[in-house]
Amino acid sequence: MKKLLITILTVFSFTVFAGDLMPSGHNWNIGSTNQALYDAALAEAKAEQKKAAAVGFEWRDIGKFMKSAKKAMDAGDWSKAKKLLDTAASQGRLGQQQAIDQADAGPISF
Amino acid sequence: MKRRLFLKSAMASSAVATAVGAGLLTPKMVFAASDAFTATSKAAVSAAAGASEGTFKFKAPKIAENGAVVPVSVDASNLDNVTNISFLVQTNNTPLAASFNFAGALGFVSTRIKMGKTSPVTAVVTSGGAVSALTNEIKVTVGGCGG
Amino acid sequence: MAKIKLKPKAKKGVIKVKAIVKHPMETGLRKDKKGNPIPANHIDHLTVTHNGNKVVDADIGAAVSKDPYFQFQVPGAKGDEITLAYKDNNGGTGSATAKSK
Amino acid sequence: MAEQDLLLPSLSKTDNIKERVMRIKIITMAIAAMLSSTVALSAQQSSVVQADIDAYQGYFLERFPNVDGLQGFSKGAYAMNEDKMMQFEAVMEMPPFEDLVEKGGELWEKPFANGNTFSSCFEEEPSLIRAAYPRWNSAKGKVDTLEQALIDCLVSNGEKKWGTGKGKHAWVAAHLTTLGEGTFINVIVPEGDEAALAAYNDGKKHYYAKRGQLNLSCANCHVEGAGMRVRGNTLSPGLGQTTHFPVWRGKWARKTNGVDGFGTIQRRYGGCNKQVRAKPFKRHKSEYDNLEFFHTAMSNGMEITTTEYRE
Repeated sequence: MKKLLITILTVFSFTVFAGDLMPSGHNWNIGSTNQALYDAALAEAKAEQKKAAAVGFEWRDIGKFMKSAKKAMDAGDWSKAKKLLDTAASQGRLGQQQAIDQADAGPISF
Repeated sequence: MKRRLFLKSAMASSAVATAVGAGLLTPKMVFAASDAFTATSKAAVSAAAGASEGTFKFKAPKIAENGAVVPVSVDASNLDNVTNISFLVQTNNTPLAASFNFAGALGFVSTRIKMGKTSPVTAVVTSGGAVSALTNEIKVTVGGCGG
Repeated sequence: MAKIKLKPKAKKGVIKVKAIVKHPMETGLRKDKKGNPIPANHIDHLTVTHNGNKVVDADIGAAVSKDPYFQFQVPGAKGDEITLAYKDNNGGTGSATAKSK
Repeated sequence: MAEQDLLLPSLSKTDNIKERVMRIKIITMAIAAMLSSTVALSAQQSSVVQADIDAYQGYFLERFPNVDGLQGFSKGAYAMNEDKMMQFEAVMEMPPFEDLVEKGGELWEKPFANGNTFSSCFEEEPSLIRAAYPRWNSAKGKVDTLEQALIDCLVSNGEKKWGTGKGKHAWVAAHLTTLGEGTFINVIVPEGDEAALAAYNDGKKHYYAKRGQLNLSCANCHVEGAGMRVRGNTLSPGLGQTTHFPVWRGKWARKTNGVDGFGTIQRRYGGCNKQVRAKPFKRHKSEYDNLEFFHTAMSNGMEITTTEYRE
């Protein structure tokens, strides 16, 4: 419930903020601006995912996050979509780091 | 609604009618077991209530790996003239899972039962006219890893 | 339709009778994906016969697992004939006979 | 309670343990010697790999003195918990998979459109096939697995490929595992073969590298964590995990309403990867093939026990 409220507030404040910067009557532009931001975030997440997969350390849910992000975006919830794509990208980076950390993995206990 | 409480109150038919009327139970659920089987179950429950502690072997898991297939077995070959072995899942509407009558077979049976949740399970053995019973609690968990 | 797997095996004067009856053992309490109740369909009676003599006669409830498994022990020897027969609550029946190994 | 005894071997047992480990090592070596003398042409085991095997097996034997020797580990978590063992034995009394193993046998015998059968693709007699894999194929420079060999056989005979991991593919493999009862696992990484050692090391790295969001390696759970409980389940020891695959899992059976619970070892690898929230790899590619190579080698000297039930 709290989360929802925050999301609504964020979206609301974003709208107000954007409205301030843009001449009135150009509010229809927000949608396509968000779409561009979404496309960029998705491309980044995909790139990180690919890099993680290339070293064999992709995490399980990255694909799921991207699917959910698309759903959120289709429903007009850019901020939720952004959060999901950021998580996807960050998990991609964590997987790559894991590959580096585990480069010398081997038995330690015996 | 606690099932055990329900079992007791179900003795009064009016309580069943009320439950059905209130939409708590569909008629199918109440009549899932045949009248004859329900009667056998009731008889087994009351027999178990007055039973002495069994000296036979009752094998059942403490924690069931799979509630859909819980192996239970009774080895009462130490007793003479075993005429019946029954299994009761105490928290079920109809506690009796199965009742095996013997005439010439040894006092042994192994089978698999299904359990939706943790329950005490009682094995009841009738030998030479005397009834004895053993109860084990079988825990049913919804599993994780394994393999 | 239902298949019975019956394996009697004699050892030291006792025949171990192991059997699995392929049967859905529907309790009548479950619902399908659409929320319609699945009608009860379970074995309610089972007998085991040894050389023509009924040695086990059982009342079976819906709480017995799907494809129920039973093991009994009957005094006897290799070559003895074991028959397992069942009836379900819808009147369906089945039986299998095997010579003890 | 018995389980705690297993986890915390009492100090007074230490001497016994050392003796036991020695004894078992001698037996293992004897078996290995026996095997290598029967297969006179097979290459000698890499000394590096043999040292790994000794250390791996020694660790388990020392830590779980109550498990019945090396062979006892093939029963997995069941060997560490009487309550679970009793349920395993009850299932195995008349296992739910007998019919599908039989079907696997029928598929094994059934001629392809060109009249050949599966056996035309294998040099070994059927009972020796299970233990012959996984093995190093020096000509191709890769690990051959039994499951891949079955698929290759279909293809080379002009048949349609089967899906991997389960279904018919697993039934035929289960048939061969059942026939293989009593044969011994004996994976050889030929001494001096750099490419074979590299494949082995690749599998070893997969085994010990932490992965996924949970940052856990195979070894974290099945070496250090063996016998411990996670979410109500006992973690099986890594030693002996390959003696009984394909397995029939209760969990997999429930997905098909009890019809087919079979899965191959590589299907299981995918499940393990997913459980630590890592993306599973494609079956029958180098990642899992090399893992299977390493993982199976760790159980060298253990008996194939027929296909079995697992939770």
